[in-house]
Amino acid sequence: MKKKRKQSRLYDVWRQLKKNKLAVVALVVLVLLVLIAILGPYIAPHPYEQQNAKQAYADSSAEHLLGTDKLGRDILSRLIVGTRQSLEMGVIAVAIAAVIGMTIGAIAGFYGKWVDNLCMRLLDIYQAIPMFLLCITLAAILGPSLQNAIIALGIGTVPGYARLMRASVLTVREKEYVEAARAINAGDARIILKHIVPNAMAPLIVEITMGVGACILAGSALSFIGLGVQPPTPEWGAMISEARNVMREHPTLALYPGICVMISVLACNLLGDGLRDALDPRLKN
Amino acid sequence: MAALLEVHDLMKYFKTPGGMLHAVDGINFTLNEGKTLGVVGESGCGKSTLGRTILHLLDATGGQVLFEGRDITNPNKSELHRMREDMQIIFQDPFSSLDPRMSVCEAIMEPLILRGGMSRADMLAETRQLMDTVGIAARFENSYPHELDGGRRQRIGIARALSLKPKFIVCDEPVSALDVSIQAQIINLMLDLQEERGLAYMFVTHDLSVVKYISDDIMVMYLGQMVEKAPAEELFRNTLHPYTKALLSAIPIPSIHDKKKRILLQGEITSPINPKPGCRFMARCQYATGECACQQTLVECSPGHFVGCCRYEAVKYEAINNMEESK
Amino acid sequence: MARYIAKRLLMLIPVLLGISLVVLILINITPGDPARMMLGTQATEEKVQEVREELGLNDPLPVRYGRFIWDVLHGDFGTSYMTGRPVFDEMMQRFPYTLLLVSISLGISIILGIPLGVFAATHQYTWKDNAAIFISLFCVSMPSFWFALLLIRWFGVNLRWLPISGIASWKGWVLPCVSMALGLIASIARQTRSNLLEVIRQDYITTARAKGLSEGKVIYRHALKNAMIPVIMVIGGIFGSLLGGAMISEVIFSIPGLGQYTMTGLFNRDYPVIQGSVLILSTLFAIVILIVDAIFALVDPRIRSQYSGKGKRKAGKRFEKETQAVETV
Amino acid sequence: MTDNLLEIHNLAVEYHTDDAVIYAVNNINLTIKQGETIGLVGETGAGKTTIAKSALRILPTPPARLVSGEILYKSNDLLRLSEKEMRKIRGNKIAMIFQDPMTALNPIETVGFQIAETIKLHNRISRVEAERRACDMLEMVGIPMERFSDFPHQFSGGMKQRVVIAMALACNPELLLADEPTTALDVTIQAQVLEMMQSLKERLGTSVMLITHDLGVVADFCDSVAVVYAGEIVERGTVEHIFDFAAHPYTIGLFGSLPRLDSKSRRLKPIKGLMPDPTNLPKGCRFCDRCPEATAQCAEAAPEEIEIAPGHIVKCILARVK
Repeated sequence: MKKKRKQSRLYDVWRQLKKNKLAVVALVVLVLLVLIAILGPYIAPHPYEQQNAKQAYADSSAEHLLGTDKLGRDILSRLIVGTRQSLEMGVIAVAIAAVIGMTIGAIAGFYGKWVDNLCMRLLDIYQAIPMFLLCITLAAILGPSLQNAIIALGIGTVPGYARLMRASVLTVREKEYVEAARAINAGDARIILKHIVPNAMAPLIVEITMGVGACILAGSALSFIGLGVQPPTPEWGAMISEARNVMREHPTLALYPGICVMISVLACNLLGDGLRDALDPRLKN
Repeated sequence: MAALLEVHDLMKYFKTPGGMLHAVDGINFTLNEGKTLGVVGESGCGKSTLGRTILHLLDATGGQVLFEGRDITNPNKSELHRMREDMQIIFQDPFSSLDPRMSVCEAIMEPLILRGGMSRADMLAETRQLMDTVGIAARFENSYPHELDGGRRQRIGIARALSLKPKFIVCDEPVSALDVSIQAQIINLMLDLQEERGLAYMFVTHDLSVVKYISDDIMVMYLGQMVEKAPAEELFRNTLHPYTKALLSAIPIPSIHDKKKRILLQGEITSPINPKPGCRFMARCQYATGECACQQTLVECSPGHFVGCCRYEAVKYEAINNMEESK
Repeated sequence: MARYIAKRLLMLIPVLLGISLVVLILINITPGDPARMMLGTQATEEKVQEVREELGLNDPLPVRYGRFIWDVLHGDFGTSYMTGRPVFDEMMQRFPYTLLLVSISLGISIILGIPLGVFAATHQYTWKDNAAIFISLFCVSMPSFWFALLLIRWFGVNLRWLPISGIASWKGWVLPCVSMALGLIASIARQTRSNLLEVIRQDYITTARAKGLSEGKVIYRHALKNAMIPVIMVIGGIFGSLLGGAMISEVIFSIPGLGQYTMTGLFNRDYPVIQGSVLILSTLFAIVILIVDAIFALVDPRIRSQYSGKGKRKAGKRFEKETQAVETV
Repeated sequence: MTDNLLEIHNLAVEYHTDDAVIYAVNNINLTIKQGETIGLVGETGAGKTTIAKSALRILPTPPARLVSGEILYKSNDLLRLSEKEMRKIRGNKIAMIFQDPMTALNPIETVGFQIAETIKLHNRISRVEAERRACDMLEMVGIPMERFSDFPHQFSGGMKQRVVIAMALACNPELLLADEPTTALDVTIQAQVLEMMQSLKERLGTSVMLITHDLGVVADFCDSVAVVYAGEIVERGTVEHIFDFAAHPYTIGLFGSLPRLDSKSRRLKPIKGLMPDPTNLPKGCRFCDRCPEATAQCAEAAPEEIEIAPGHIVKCILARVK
């Protein structure tokens, strides 16, 4: 018998995940992105707001690797600094949505009956408005800013997590080990927190990983239409928006931030896919 | 000797869109310390619901459960806690009755933690002791359920049930999911434990040969009702209810010598939703007559042998006649 | 079936009432005075108050809500603060464009997405499957507005094949539809693939093989139909995300549809426009979901018998359809 | 020409997963005579289903891999047939019934269609004719033909298994592979289904390979028995050989483990230990760790097959020719 690890399941998931090369690459990319987001201002070659009228729309050079924009600001620096805004939108919005959604879903799923009915009818109303329309409407009504965009995205995506959590809890709730816990006098709180939630988490983890990507994507769209991050703060979506008017002359200006969005979203999706396979109990045997 | 457990007219109904589902409908029995009651029936007859209702994992719709003379039908929280220490359950499916995220040690220790009042070291010692009792080697202490086979998982389930030192255990098909050779190991373990600790079992199963093996009394259920109850030997020797007869004859015997004639039942089990008064087996019974449509009462035809058939005497003769005719 | 649809339509009423209440409350709690916005910063306070009174903005919330509902029931969604035109007329005029844009995009996504998914699933364990998965992930991860800009630059500016905006001819529809469909093709393909792989593992597929059916028949006759059931459910959600996507697409490509109208309303805080369009887009969404559910019931006999009331329902086993989240914008 | 319908020689099947190789079936030999019913008995994971699925060539590859062996159906090696030729055998000459009737039927097609599909596939007849014959099949398994257009979810478990049987027998196959056909059913329903299979078998003259773990079913239903343990057939012979003169310690242990209605003792005699890990089988006899009579010799080399009586073959060095 091998030496036992305490976190055997976590290790199992990691072992499964390691087999998926793409997922590992995605994980590395995401870690790098987080590092860039944290260290952004320190590693950017130029201050992101430094203007230089003489060098507007400069081509790439040793000094400005990716060129400059209409105010002569260094594109690479703005991309690096902008990483934080984009990731914040993804991560914080999903955190808000997941916490609210999972709480609602867990309560609805566990208690059932009228609690469940009430939650589900409210979610029906919630979901009757197409998600992105809801996000845009919220962002527009709250007023354009990074913070409001995050709130709008967070609130707009709650129902998905709530429903998934509820479905997952409903499945787990029927398992005999929950009844077994009740038979040894475990209280509701213990059953939910110790037995149901951890076992219901697998699909949620996948959903959250992919949700971060989806929120980065939606966040960049909000910024693109002017409802997210406001100038002069750099953000990928906003940079595409700025570059839109000069697409004809300087297409690369729009190209780079778009690629950044794509890479981060792709990394989230790849990792999500990898996790789905790694967490799938059917592949266990 | 005072009865350990008395169940009077216990009922459990479920509301369904189609009407009331009578899962358990007026069950009576008593069980003494150290004895085993086997509960047999086909899927959907309410045998699992019965066990869960007695343990108050489900709220009873009606009736009364007495444990050591105390009424525990509708316990308050502290009564419930005390009662669960005396009454435990072993589940059918060792694959789903253990939390996949708990190691063997954690799973067995959980009841002790919940009861409280023990130091961690004591609990650990107790857990190891239990593992030894049920025959799980100490090296599996930190294994997770998915790393173990069905037999070992069921041993963990037994250890969990034993940890609070109960007097009565509901065994809900504990060996149905296991292979024959493992099944025999678990049955022997359970018999050993019963002898050592004076446990009373309610052994729920669909397998009549297992139940004969382990039980003192056997109760046969059909659509939520008890159709026959007798001491194990008596039930097999002097089978009275037509359903029990059919059930017994349907079991394939692993022997090529005593080939018996099967009683083939017509049709399939009907739905226990809004049942009509009268015998619920009537539709499939070859002996049914008009009087079967009336409410059936249990008759004690010999000491300890109850049968829920108004025509059991007549059936006895008809069966003998049939046999002679076929000869 | 008809009873089921009627019931669903009835259930729509509280949902739409809820939506309009939510929108009204949202508008109410946000800062900014529409009267002030209409009149500009130079207007006097009296003038603003006068307009507020005229618009009924000073009434308490329940009164305004009641009035709004009453008016809507009479086909009156109010008049735009900005243009002074009735919102309902304007919306009806713009509605066909949005419907067309969204339907064509949805059509393209389904027609290309499903075969792509089948292709990937039937070539599991080969490079073809891996390539198909990777490309579709790539497409799902692409911001569609950005892709639209790239399309404009390439086909509109460089090659001059297609117009960069407007819908003067059919050519004008190509770029908006393609840009909106790309991510969804990928999304549908992924969904199809994973469902098909799931179904292929089922026992009844082994049964079909054991009958002697050819692999093609097994896949197309038995597996695909079953695999499509969850995909149909997703299509409702995809329609919703297309409605959201249309808002941006219509702005980029200057299509005079509902999305563009909504966006203008949002930026100008033109409350009747916002209320009207959110309500009408949600209604459209709800109707599509209803149609999808009806198709779902038609395809799956298990659901059908549940609705027709003949089938017995088992206790404790509830059928729960979960609208799945779709990861696109 | 022999009267052997199916002969399996030295069949070995492995499953290759990312982590390990599972040795599911290891060099088994088996013969099924015309009209015979053979029971394949063994515990979960012993490789019974794999044997049946190899004969139909419907194992999922990958992960399964046919390593060696031949499966002769009327002297033709099925493993060498082209996929197209094989398709003519499946469902037509050799049919299979699966364990779980709940999942073995396509949930969105009518049962009638599913039966008629097989008939249409293997016979050059019109759709109407195929449907008529499907109706006959339904009646034959005791389901009124009015239920032709019903969907699987409208049937109970026992009825579904009847439908599955009707589907398998639709083309009057010569060999029926029945994989635990009654395990998922209640005893009284099991009795009905077994009785029906028995009479159909006699009427149609079909040979049957019945996979089961229930020795009671075998005693009722089979002419001969093969006991499977850890991917090997450890003992085979007629039911009399196996039930009255069991020679392999595993077979003997299996009988000792059974709770019997006719026994008086208060304790069962289980086999100690567990089945060996199929990724890591012992070098010698597969059963030697659990065998009460194992000797040092058993652990060293795998035992050969010994014919201790005509047709009674045991894979154990302790077995003596009688």
